Amino acid sequence: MLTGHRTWIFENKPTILSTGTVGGPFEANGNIPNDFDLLHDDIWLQQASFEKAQQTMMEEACQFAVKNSPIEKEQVQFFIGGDLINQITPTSFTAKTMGLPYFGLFSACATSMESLALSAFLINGEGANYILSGSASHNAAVEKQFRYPTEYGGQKPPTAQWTVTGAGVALVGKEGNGPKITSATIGKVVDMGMTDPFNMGGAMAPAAADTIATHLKERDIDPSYYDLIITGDLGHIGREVSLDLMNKEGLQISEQMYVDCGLTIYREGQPVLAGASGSACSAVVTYGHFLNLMKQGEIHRILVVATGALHSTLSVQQKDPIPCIAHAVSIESGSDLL
Amino acid sequence: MIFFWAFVVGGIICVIGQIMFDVFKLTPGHTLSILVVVGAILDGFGLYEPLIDFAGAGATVPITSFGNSLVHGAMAEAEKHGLVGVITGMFEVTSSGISAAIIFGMIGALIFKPKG
Amino acid sequence: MADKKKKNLPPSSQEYQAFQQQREVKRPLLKNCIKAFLVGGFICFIGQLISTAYIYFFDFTEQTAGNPTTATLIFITMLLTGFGIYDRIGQFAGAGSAVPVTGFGNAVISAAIEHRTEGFVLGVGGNIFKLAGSVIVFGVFSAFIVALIKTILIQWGGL
Amino acid sequence: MLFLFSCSPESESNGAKNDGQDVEYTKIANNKFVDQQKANKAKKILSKHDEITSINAVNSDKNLVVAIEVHHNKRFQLTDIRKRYAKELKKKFPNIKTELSTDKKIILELESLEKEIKEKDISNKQIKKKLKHIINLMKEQT
Repeated sequence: MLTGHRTWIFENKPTILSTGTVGGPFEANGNIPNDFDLLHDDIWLQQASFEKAQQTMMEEACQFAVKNSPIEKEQVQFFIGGDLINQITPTSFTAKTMGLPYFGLFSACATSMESLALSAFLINGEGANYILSGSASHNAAVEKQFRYPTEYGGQKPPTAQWTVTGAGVALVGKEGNGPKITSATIGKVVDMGMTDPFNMGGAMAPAAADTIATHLKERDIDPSYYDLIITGDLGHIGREVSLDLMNKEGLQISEQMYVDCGLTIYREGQPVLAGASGSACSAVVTYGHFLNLMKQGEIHRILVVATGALHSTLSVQQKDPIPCIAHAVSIESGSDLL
Repeated sequence: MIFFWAFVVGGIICVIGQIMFDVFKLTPGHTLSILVVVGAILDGFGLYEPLIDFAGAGATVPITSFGNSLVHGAMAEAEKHGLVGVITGMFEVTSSGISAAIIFGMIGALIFKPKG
Repeated sequence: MADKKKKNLPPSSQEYQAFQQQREVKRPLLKNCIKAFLVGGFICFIGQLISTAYIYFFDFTEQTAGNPTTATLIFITMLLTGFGIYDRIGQFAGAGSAVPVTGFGNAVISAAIEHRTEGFVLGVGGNIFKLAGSVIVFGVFSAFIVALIKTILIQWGGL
Repeated sequence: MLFLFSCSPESESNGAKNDGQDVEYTKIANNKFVDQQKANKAKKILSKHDEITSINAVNSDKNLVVAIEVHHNKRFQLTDIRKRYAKELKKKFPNIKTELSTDKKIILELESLEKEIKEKDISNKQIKKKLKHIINLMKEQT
C-alpha cells in the first residue's frame, strides 16, 4: 500500500526466510567473519576472471539462502538482483545458472535494498510466494572497471573506499519464521554536483539523508522507532555528513543508532581508508551481521538505507557530476509484531 | 656526489608530481602527461641537459626525461635531414623505455596474474 | 577553475559542497610530499647505482648508460608489479613511485596483466597502453612542436 | 655520506698533487715505446683551471684523448666547460687530433690505460687500438 509519495507499507508482512552470505579473504580478516556462510581464501575462487569469481560467489550465496530455508529451490519464483559490472552480467549469468525468472536491477550499491523492496512488494501483492533477492561485488573487478588495473600503483586519497568482495542474498517468502519486511521507501536521484569519484561517501550522503527524512515523514514515525538506522556504504565522511545534514533539518538521530555497513565489515587497521563500499557491502552486512543480531534478539527494528552512486567511468571522464540514490527498507523482528 | 644529487633532484621532481596530485587533484594520467610536456619544453630551452649533467639519474629516471629525449632524438635527426627529421627522429633516443615496457608487459602478462 | 565550475551549480549544491568540504578528510599534503620525496629520490638513487654499474662493468658511457638503466628499472618493476608489491608502494609513495620511469612501466605492465583475461590480442594488446598511452601521445606531440620550432629558428633564424 | 661519495672515485685514482692545486693527475713516465709528453703537457695546461678536479690523458702519435672531471657544482655548465677546454686543447696542440671528454666511462678507461702505460706492459700499437676504442665510445650517442 502506498503511503505518501514513495513509501510502501507491506501489510502482509513478507518474511526473510533465510539468507546466504559469501565473502573473500579480506572480509575473512575483517570485523564480522562469523556472520558469513562461506569465506574464500582466494580472490580468484579458482575462476578464470574476477567477474566469474563474482558470479560464483553470487551462485553460492543463492544456494546457501535456499539451503538455510525450509523450502526447495523449485519453489522459488523469481530472482531479483544486480551488481556493478558492465551490464550486470555476473548477476544475469547467475540467473542463468539458477534457471529462475529474473529481474535485473541497477542502482549501484543501492541495488541490495532496491531488490529487497521490489521482492517484498511482489510478495505483498501476491505476485509471488518466494523470491531470491541479492547483490554481489568483487573488489578487483570493480577496481578494474571503475579505477585502475589492480596492480597499478595509484595513490588513493583518504576519502576513497574499499569495495567489498562478497555476495549477499535473502530468500523472501510470503509467510514463515523470520524477520518481517514492513515498509520501503524508494529513493530519488539526488545530484549535488559532486564530481570526485574518490569521495563517494560525500556524494551519497544527501541521497541517504533525503530518503531517511522522507521515510520517517511519510510513515509519520520518529527516528527512535528504530533500534538502528543502517546506511549502506557511506563510510566515515558520508556518515558524518548525512548525520549533520539530518540534524540540521531537525531530525534527532543519535550517534549510537546511526550505523554504516561500510564501517562495520572491516576491522580498524585494514587499509580501507574511509570505509567499505560496493553493492555487496550493504547486502552481506545486513543479511549476515544485522539479521543475526535481530535473531539473537539484540535489535528489533531496523531501517536499512542502501546508498548508490550512479556514475560510470564514461560519465566521470565526460565531467558529469555523480548522481546518487538511496533506497530504504524497514525490517522488524517477527516476535515484535505479534 | 652524483648519488646525493640524484636522490635530491629525483625526489624534488616527485614532490612536484605529488603537489599536482593533491593540490590540483589531477589524475596520474594528467600529471604524468604534463610532466612529459614540461620535460620537452625544458629541453627546448636547453635546460634539461644541464640538469642531467648535474643530477644524473635524478633527472633521467623521472618521466620528464622522456619528453627531453624525444626532443633530443628529433633535433639530432633534424640536424641531418631538416624538418622531416623532426618526425622521423623522434624515437631514436627514447625507444628503450617504450620497448622495455612492452616486452616486460607482455612477459608479465604471460607469467603473472593480478593479485588484487 | 574549480570556482568557475561551482558558479554554474544551483545554490543548494554549492551550499552542500561547502558543507561537505568541512567534513571531508583532507589529503595529508606534507606527509605525502615527504613520502614522495623519499621514495622518488630512492628510486632515482637506485637508477644512479644501476647506471654507474653499467659504466664501470660494461662498455657504456654516461650518455649511453641511460637506456639499459631504464630497461633494468622496468624489469624490476615487472617483478614488483607481478608479485603485487608495486601497488602497495604506490599507495604509500604516491607520485614518488608514479613519476619515475618505473611508474610508466607499472602503468603498462599492470594493464597488460589485468587485461589478460580478455585475451592476448584484444585484452593485452589493446589495453597495454590504456594508462601510459597519454604519456606517449603528449610526449611525442609536444616534442614535435618543440623540435619543430627549434629547427625553424635554427634554419631561418640562425640561432 | 656526501663526501664519501664525492671523494672515493678521485682518491682511487692514486694521483699526485701538483703545485698545491687540488687537481689530481699522474705524470706518466716516458719510455722508449710510447712518448706521453703531449698527454703530460695537456694535463699541465688544464690543471691551471680551478674547476677541474681530475685529469686523465693519453696520447698516441695521432691522437690525444683527455678526460676531465669538474667540480660537481659546475656540472650545470658542463657543456660549456667541455667546449671551452676542447677549444683550448685544439689551440695548444695544432698538430694532433685532440678529444676531450667529461664522461665517467672515458675517465675510467683512460685511468686504466694510464696505469698500463706506467707499468710499461703495453706497446704503441696496443695504445693506438685502445684509444680508438675509447674514441668510438665517446662518439657513440644514445
